[in-house]
Amino acid sequence: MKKINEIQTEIVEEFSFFEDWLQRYEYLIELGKSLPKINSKFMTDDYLINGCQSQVWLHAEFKKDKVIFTAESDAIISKGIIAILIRAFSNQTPIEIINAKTEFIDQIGLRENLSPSRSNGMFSMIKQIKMYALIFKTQLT
Amino acid sequence: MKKINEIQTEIVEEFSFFEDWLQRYEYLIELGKSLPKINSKFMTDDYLINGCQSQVWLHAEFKKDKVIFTAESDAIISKGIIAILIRAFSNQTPIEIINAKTEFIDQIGLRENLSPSRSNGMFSMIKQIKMYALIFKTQLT
Amino acid sequence: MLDVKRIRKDFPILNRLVNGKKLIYFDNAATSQTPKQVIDAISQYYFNNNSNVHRGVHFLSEEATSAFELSRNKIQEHFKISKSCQVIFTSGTTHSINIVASGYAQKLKKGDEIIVSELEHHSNIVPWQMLCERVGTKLRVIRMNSQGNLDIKSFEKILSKKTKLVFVNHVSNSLGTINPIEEIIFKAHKYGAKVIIDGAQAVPHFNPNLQKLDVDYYAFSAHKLCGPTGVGVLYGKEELLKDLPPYHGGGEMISNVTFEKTTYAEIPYKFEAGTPNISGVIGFGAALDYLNNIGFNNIISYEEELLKYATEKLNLINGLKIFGESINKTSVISFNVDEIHPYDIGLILDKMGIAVRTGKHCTQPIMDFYNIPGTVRASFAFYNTFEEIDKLVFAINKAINILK
Amino acid sequence: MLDVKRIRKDFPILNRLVNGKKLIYFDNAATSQTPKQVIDAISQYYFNNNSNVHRGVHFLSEEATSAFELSRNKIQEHFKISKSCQVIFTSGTTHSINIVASGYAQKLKKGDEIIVSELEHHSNIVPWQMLCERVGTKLRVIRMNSQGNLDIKSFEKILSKKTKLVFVNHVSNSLGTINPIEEIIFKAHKYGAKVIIDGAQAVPHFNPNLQKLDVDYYAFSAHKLCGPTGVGVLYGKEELLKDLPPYHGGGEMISNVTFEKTTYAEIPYKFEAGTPNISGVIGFGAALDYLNNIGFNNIISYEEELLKYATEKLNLINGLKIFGESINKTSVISFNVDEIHPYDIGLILDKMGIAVRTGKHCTQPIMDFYNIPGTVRASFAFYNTFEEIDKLVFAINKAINILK
Ligand SMILES: Cc1ncc(COP(=O)(O)O)c(C=O)c1O
Ligand SMILES: Cc1ncc(COP(=O)(O)O)c(C=O)c1O
Repeated sequence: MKKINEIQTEIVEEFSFFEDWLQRYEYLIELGKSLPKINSKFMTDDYLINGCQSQVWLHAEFKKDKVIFTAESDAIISKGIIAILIRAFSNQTPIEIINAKTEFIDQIGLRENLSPSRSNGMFSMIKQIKMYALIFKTQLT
Repeated sequence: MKKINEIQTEIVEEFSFFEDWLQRYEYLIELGKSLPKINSKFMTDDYLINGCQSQVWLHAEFKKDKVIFTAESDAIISKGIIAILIRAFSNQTPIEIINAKTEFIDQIGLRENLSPSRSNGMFSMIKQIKMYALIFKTQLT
Repeated sequence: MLDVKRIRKDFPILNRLVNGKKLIYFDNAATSQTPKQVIDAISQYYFNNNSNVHRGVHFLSEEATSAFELSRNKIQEHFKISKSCQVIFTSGTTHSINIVASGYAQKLKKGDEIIVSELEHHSNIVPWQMLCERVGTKLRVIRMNSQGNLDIKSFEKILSKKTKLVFVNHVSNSLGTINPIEEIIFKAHKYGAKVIIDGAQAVPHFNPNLQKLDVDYYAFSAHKLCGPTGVGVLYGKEELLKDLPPYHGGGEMISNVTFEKTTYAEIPYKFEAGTPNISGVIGFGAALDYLNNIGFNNIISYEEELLKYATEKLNLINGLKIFGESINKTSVISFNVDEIHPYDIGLILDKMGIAVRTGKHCTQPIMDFYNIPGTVRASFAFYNTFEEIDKLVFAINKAINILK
Repeated sequence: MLDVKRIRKDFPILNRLVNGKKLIYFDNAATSQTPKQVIDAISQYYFNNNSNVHRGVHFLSEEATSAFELSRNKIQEHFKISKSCQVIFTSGTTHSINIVASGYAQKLKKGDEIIVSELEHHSNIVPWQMLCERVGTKLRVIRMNSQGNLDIKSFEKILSKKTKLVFVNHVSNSLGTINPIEEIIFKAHKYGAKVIIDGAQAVPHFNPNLQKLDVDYYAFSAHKLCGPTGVGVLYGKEELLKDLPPYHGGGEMISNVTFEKTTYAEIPYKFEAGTPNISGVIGFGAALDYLNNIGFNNIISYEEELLKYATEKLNLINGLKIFGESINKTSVISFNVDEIHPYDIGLILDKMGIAVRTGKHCTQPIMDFYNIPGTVRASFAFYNTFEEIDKLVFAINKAINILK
């Protein structure tokens, strides 16, 4: 099983092949399309991430010490972003998720999504991912 | 009996003798000292002019078609100012007071007292003088 | 006629590069850009006259007070207001509306009714909801139709002797609809109801004659008409303002204070507690000077042309649907393309240097009406150009290619 | 050590001629002067980044939002606040205090008591009077003594389980007294009362550690510490702010709006309805940078020296009496000379280019205590000099000669 930081490096490398924002966005959209489908019963307000302009539903379950995330979004770029985050954080232990750094976002040229503006989603998505990990960790002890 | 605009010209001429603000203020203070005493029973809140930082009491009575003003103030410069105004406006008919111009203030170098700042009194004093005249005029008809 | 080339020189921000492209600013309904004449007026105030107003007898304070009050007079003149004391400086439209709402919370009682329209900005809904919660009054709604016009019949149906207040915006921020407020005011007055008009989106595009409108209260913000942030105005009829309880308590709004009793100052000061946004108010005056120098007639006809041109061009894009098709509207276009999420389009346009707004635009009820998650909104100002609209069309087509 | 000569270069207004004399600005407690670094920050915002915050996904909006939120972080750091969401931007101290007062109007009931001090500014009296009128709570007063200190015994006497709120300013604006707020907070908390501190006159002179103070709410304005007009802050403990009802209703303070129900956003946004004073907030951040660059320790010791020097020199003037002789005070001197009216002295000083404040300074209860019509107040900032104080003394003597 790869570590979070290894996956992050991988993602950064993939994105570094692209020369301009257009290619990066096209790749992002492609990643979004490959996002495994969330069980539609989780597409309710309870699973909606606050602070996104588009709707992003995130579900987490705890299986054999690992947190498994699934997600969906009504906007295609948000879907790509959550797909990247799920690739980086899903199937890891709570403690690894909680301690994981998030600088890789800066390096893939999507920085605008990490601004403090509340209309923007990535910040809230990461918060929610870490929140889930925290809850599962509390259940462990 | 002199007309209001004649008295105003007179005041402007007197002040034009002085070369600097110091002399003007000294003269103003002197004029204040010569202000005829108000009947002390009028030194109550009812006769206080609103909008002055110092207290200025103004009383008016109507005698043989003319408005007679008396006043007092706890600040010596305000007293000088009200003295000038009384000299210009007292003992005139309501209609003359109402129609009188007030530009002479500008010409005696006391303009700062006519600013829209509410802390300042001269604006309120003139307003009050004209208000009295208006009331007496209404009583006439 | 408008010399846009010359005008654009007054707005240095329009030369900025964004993501390597020259900025195209189509988010004017959120906030307008500020000409350098206004920025200079603010700087000059701090460099030369900065002082607290109304309180001091010293020279700087007199100067600052004069400049401050001169702005009040400029606003009075611009909107044909009879007395300057009817111009109350606030921190913005939102603050202005809250003054009225909180004042009426002390006047209304259970069983009274308040009417708002379905086209309102949240600023114009939430304060009345808060009021209704506090007082037990009932909120009723003027419905809209699919063109984005108010349904005046639905207004007549809910109007009654119970109606105490009617709140409508002059222009809808998300659709651009210019509402028939003369008619609304006339009808409401027949039932003795008072009318508050939210003019935030109207005053950047034309200059209403407030006296003639016979409106009871009117609110707007400086930052939407080339002025600085943090300043707004509440206009009201004199007797109404005198009668309205104050909102903020504080310095300069009272004429006498003891621990037993406080008497309030006259209007406008009763509503202007505390140190006001002095530089902002002065900047607002400079903004009106700037706009009047260009001339509102010129602004109106130029913006009409921009709107017409953009509407035609955008309608040519396959799958694009415009929301808000009133024949009376300001230079705002809200749209969606097929099933593409507005957020996605907004992000791609931004990458190409074009600033538009996406989302619900603080008008959730309108989005609920159309059953959409939001729109892309392009709003044009007199400093925008036809070429910029062409680039918008090009960019939208490109975004569709990427996102489909 | 403070290099006043160099510092004065940052304040071009200090070179102004007033009535033919070089301006001496001793009205700093009313509003401070603004260094060009702050003016530049404001201009640069309008020239480069002007855009509405928090709402857009486009580049300019992100930039403006980042700059806006950076200011929040600067304030958080400067006052040692644990979380940035505890920094609420308002239009000034008056607004900040009104948020708290209006919130508690919905929480308190008849029979509850509120304590204020006799040293308060009107901003800190009127909102509580309005609250008491609305709710039926009782206002009780901490008395002062002739030195200008609070009488803590009188506080202990009125403190009881009925006490729900205590309001005291950190520093008195007319006397300069630094109040023992640690003690007041400690004692009030023993009875479960919440404490609001009006820090408007404290923050220009030192930088309180709000977390360590254990204060419940703390309010201040930017324009008194080298920042722009129209901006202030309300600090509060996190749980208290979460629990406090909102004041303004409007855009950006709600997370969901329908005509049936509205849910409020998180703090600080719950209290920041409407477009904020964006340029003002950014200017405020620049002002803190400027002051921290000079260093508050340097400012404190220099202002102490100014105060000591001025007190000594003024005391030498025949018939001059200083009001406010606490051993803990900021660089403010309120005085009268014999029976001369303060207004007269103020006018003459102004003629000589010296700006002081005269009057009641929005603290009528203090004037009533001393039974005086007002005072002349000279308030010093770190950009003032000893020579300026010498000139003040000379001018007062001259004024006495004229007026006696
Ligand atoms: C002690 C005190 N409190 C409150 C205020 C009011 O501050 P602002 O006018 O900035 O709201 C002032 C300023 O005059 C003050 O000195
Ligand atoms: C129609 C309308 N009303 C009110 C407002 C609120 O104005 P402000 O944010 O300046 O208080 C806006 C601005 O977004 C608006 O468009």
